[in-house]
Amino acid sequence: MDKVIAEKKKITRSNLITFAMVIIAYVIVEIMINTGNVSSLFKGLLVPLCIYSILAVSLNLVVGISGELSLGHAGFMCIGAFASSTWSMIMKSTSMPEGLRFFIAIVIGAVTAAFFGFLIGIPVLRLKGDYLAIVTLAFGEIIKNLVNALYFGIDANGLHFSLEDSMHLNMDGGTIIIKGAQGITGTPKNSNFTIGVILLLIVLFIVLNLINSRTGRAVMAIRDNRIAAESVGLNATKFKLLAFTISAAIAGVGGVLYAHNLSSLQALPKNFGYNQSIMILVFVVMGGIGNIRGSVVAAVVLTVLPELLRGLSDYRMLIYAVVLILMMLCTSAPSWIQYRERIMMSFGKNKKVNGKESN
Amino acid sequence: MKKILSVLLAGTMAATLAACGSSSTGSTSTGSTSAATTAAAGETSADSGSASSDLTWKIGSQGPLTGGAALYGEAVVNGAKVAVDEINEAGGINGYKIEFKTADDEHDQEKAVNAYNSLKDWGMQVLVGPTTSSPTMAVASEAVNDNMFMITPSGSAVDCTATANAYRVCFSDPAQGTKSAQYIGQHKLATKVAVLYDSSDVYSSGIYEAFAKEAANQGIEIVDTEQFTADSKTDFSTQLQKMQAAGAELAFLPFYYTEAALVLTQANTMGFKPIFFGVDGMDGILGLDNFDTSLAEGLMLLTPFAADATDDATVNFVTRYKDAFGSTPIQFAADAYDAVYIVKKAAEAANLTPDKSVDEIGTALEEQLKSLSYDGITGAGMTWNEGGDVDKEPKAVVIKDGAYVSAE
Amino acid sequence: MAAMLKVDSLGISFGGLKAVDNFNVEIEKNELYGLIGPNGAGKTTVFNLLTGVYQPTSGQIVLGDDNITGLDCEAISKKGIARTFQNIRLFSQLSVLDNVKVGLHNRHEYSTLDGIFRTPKFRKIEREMDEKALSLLKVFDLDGFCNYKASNLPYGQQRKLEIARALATDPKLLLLDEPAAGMNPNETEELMNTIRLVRDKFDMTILLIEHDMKLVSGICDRLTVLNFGQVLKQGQTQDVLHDPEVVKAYLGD
Amino acid sequence: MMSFISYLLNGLSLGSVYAIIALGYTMVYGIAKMLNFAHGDILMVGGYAAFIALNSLGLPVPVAVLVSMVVCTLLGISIEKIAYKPLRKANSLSVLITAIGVSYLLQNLAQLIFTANPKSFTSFVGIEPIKLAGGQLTVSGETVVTIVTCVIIVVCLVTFINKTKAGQAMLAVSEDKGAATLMGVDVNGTISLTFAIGSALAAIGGILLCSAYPTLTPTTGAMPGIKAFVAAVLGGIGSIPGAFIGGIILGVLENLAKAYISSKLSDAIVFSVLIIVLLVKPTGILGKKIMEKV
Repeated sequence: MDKVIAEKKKITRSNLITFAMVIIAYVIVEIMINTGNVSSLFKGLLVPLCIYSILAVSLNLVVGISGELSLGHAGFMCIGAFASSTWSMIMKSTSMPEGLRFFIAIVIGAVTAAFFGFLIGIPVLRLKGDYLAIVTLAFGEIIKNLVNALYFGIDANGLHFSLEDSMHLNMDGGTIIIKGAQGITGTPKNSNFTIGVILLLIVLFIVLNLINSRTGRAVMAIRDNRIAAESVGLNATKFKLLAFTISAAIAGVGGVLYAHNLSSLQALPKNFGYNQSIMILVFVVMGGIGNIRGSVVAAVVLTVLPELLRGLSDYRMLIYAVVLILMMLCTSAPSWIQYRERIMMSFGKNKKVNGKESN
Repeated sequence: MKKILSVLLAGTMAATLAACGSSSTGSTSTGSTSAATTAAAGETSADSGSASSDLTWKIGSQGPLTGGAALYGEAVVNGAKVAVDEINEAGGINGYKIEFKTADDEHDQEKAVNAYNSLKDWGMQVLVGPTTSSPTMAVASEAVNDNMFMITPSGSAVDCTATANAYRVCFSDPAQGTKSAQYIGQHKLATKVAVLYDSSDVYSSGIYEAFAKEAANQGIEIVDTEQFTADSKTDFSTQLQKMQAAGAELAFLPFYYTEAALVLTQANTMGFKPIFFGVDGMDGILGLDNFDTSLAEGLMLLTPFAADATDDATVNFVTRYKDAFGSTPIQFAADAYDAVYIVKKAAEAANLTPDKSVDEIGTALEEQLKSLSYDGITGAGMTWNEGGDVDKEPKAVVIKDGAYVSAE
Repeated sequence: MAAMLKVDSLGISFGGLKAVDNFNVEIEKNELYGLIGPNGAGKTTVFNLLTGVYQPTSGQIVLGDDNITGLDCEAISKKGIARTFQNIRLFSQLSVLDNVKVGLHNRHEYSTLDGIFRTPKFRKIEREMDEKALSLLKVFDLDGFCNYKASNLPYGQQRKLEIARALATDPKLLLLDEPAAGMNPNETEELMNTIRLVRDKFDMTILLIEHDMKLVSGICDRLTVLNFGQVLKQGQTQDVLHDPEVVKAYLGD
Repeated sequence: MMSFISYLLNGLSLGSVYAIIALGYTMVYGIAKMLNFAHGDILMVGGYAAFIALNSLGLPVPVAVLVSMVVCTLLGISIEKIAYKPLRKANSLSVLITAIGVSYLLQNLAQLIFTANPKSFTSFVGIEPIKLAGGQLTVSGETVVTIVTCVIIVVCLVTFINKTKAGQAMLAVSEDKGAATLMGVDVNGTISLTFAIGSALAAIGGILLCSAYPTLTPTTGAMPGIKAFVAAVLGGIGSIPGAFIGGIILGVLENLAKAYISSKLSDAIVFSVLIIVLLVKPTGILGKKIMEKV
């Protein structure tokens, strides 16, 4: 029992380090802001850093914990963004307090994304490996395509939808909220760094506790060996679906932050297309699959990196691509790892060489 | 393995944080942020005065410089560069030279705000940009907090100029759509019109909507409406066939010339030969590297700019642009060129100097724009209304023998 | 004594091929029953039918008083059949302790929300699970390895862990698929003792597939021999093993 | 009816371009078990190489095709050697991310070298459009050449794999690398060969794509690359006839969706069909069903 308790303490400590890392980073940044030591660029990056950290944690729940490759996570972000933004636009003119309105927006974003995650998960999770990946990619693209075609307005007669154009809404005055490709403009700017960090902490709390609970164990057991998991009475579909839905909800929250950070919201290939999904996957892989803290760190580093490279102007994205490849080789290629270890050894820093290190 | 990686990443993060911190201390030269503006302004002028003896204007420009839309961003920053160099050669604005810096926004709202902030950190006083509509909207709502004067060469969506600090050189999308419908109606070009537009693009769908609304008033019957999206813009044959089958006498193509080149090629192959009618995004099609201009024969477009116009201003601009960048400027570049000159004219009218704060410059330029009239290469007698929209007349041109000819 | 498991004319065919046909068996409570036969005789298929991995095309399975024919894996596990696998299937990335705790999943419940919010219920039940899992591991001398990653255990101990995990589901009937595969004689000897211990300590009914005749003759009360998907012989261990037909099936013509 | 046939022909033309690109995808996947996301960008490089060879250097068409193929082959082999080979034993996601890095690299390199300004590609096909049914139907030369080339390539590839020693080695490597090594197959050489063939196909795909849809930019390969990937999965990834069928179906579907349902929602429709197909046949149309043995 002592060993078990010791192990539990180790996990708790590791989790606390993750929380502490976020909180300390927050405090340092706040101090820097208050002493006027922060560039506008960095200040502008703070909310996106929270958004991408949240998304990376969300995707890691699917890729690392549940063991499925999803390439459509930006789709859930898109749903969360548009659902919450629509709500905020409708309520903007009412007397509802801003805080409450944003709180409900977050809930709406999470619930809508979770609903779609659930709906999509039912068929998708029957597939395996790369086939599952391509189907999630397809769903992400479908969502983007539909959102780009969606017109939505509200007037005295109620709600109007159309997939054609704004003329087909047959509006009687009122306001058009979603204008197809032109999206939503004028979303209130409710996101800020503090809210972002709080949401990130909540997400970390939920995900880390989930992993270290009965449900999380079941999800990981199914990841490791589905047949054995079923033989001890676990419903594989149920737990995969659960993890997928929670992950979608979290991605939706990221979308809410995104929508309320910029005043205008359009579903472009860059922000809600498969490119974005892949970018989030890069965070997850770079941070270590299944390593939640790593996801946060990688999301921060890889979001800041291209901004730091701005000085290189034309060569910026080129260097970024090279760095990406080198980082991947450095951390994953067996020959590179060996080479690295040999260098470390020659510096006498590596005390013991683990012959069989498992990833 | 994980440990090493996390240490590595954490180290990089610490380094990036440090770098951000240090870069900030070096670059908060002009008009930091909101806070106490007057105090800050006083401080800044003293600060920059001591730092560099020769005071300069700091003008920034941004647009997608990488990725699929890089073409437009490059045109804008290049066009602006030509104007800046020209002005500097001639002695600058009110005797002060211009420093010019560009930033990549990847045609993404969030990156656009980052790009704007990085320019602000550099000390930007006026923004000539962004290039595309979605980033412009995102940046405008940030920039209004600083009262940074911004004039977008080509951000054409209505809401691009929704804030008080934002102006534009190009037409707004609805204005183009409406004017196109009016032109077709008044000149009785056709009664049966088919439209093809990019339904995933703000610019294209914005023009289409206005066009469709106005078409009814002009007695134009829209016989077919076809769309394409950013994800499938290589093959237009099916859409073109449907337009042909619907008996369209005129095909309205409110999108950019990159796709239009494909549309014209495919229409030619299948023998669909209506009047093709484009908007300002069509400009550039003749300059397309290796393009068979005979395909564009008879193409009409409403554009404020024609690269082969023979007036001195245009010839001068086009020559300089070609010398510097080796290609024919498109309308985006011309808009950006004009934008810089508009800033110059307004700043001269207000007798501004670069030691003023961003906020002061913003207020002064906004005041000037209300009454300013400017003759540029993208229109004569440009004036601006309260909403920041430009009032200028588009010229209808038709392509004959590989060159623009006035359609009047 | 009432039969713990009663299988009646069970059969399955894959695309016309009858993998198992007219399989009958009755296993008494607390019995150690062996299922033997040459390779490809359909032994593992019988296990897969009993645990719901495959649905039988004919026949019925009764466990205690429950007819469990046609139920899926999850339901059958809840009814009380647990198994191990021929090729070890552990949750390789989880710790040894967690492997057993996954086995306890359906016997010790709290909701996902309890888990996320770390409610008193969560703490209480997690503690119970830890204690239960440790006591199970102790039976197999694995408690010292509780924090090891399952995939880092030596082979023999992985086999034991699989049995411990199966027992964690609190089954009425335990199916062991070639538990001694890949073991040396000493390890097999040790395993025999463990299996006997499991039967006695947990009052367990056990059905096992095995090729190692020493193990079979050493611990099985009764045997069924399967050949080409059909029952060749059934009866007391020693009788069956000396049956000429069985010998012939094993040695070939 | 005429219009239907004509939509179908449009689909076939687009579909066979997808198919050629998908062939490269599927071969590399079959042997290296990796999704080579940079495949679309190799195609773009092939397009530029052909463009320069034909327009700047003034080489004749067959030579230009050859130049483009050689450039792509060398590029494909070097990418494999530098970026993918060290990761062969690593997690499959690591290779995926590296491939994405390579894709960014190629796009940005191309932009630096050729600028973002599009190039209008001169068609490599000198055949005039064919008029059928009294001029009611027009079939472009590019369509004919693309479809014919595609069929020839599929036949050649299938023959190559089934009849030659190198082809058999490929099959062996795709089944089991370890066993293949033991049987004396040069695994590294076989994988390089696969990349070489895949990249050469990408060059042909690039030339045909740009001939039929003549605009060339640094991002030209990105979207067709993704579509071809979808086609390869639809047909059953790893299967050569599957890639062909998948490509054709995708192209036809896209055009019929545009014609009869909505040109705006054609992407959504195509992707929905993909999902439905995969739900019915979880490993694609011609994919092998993999049953896990319990």
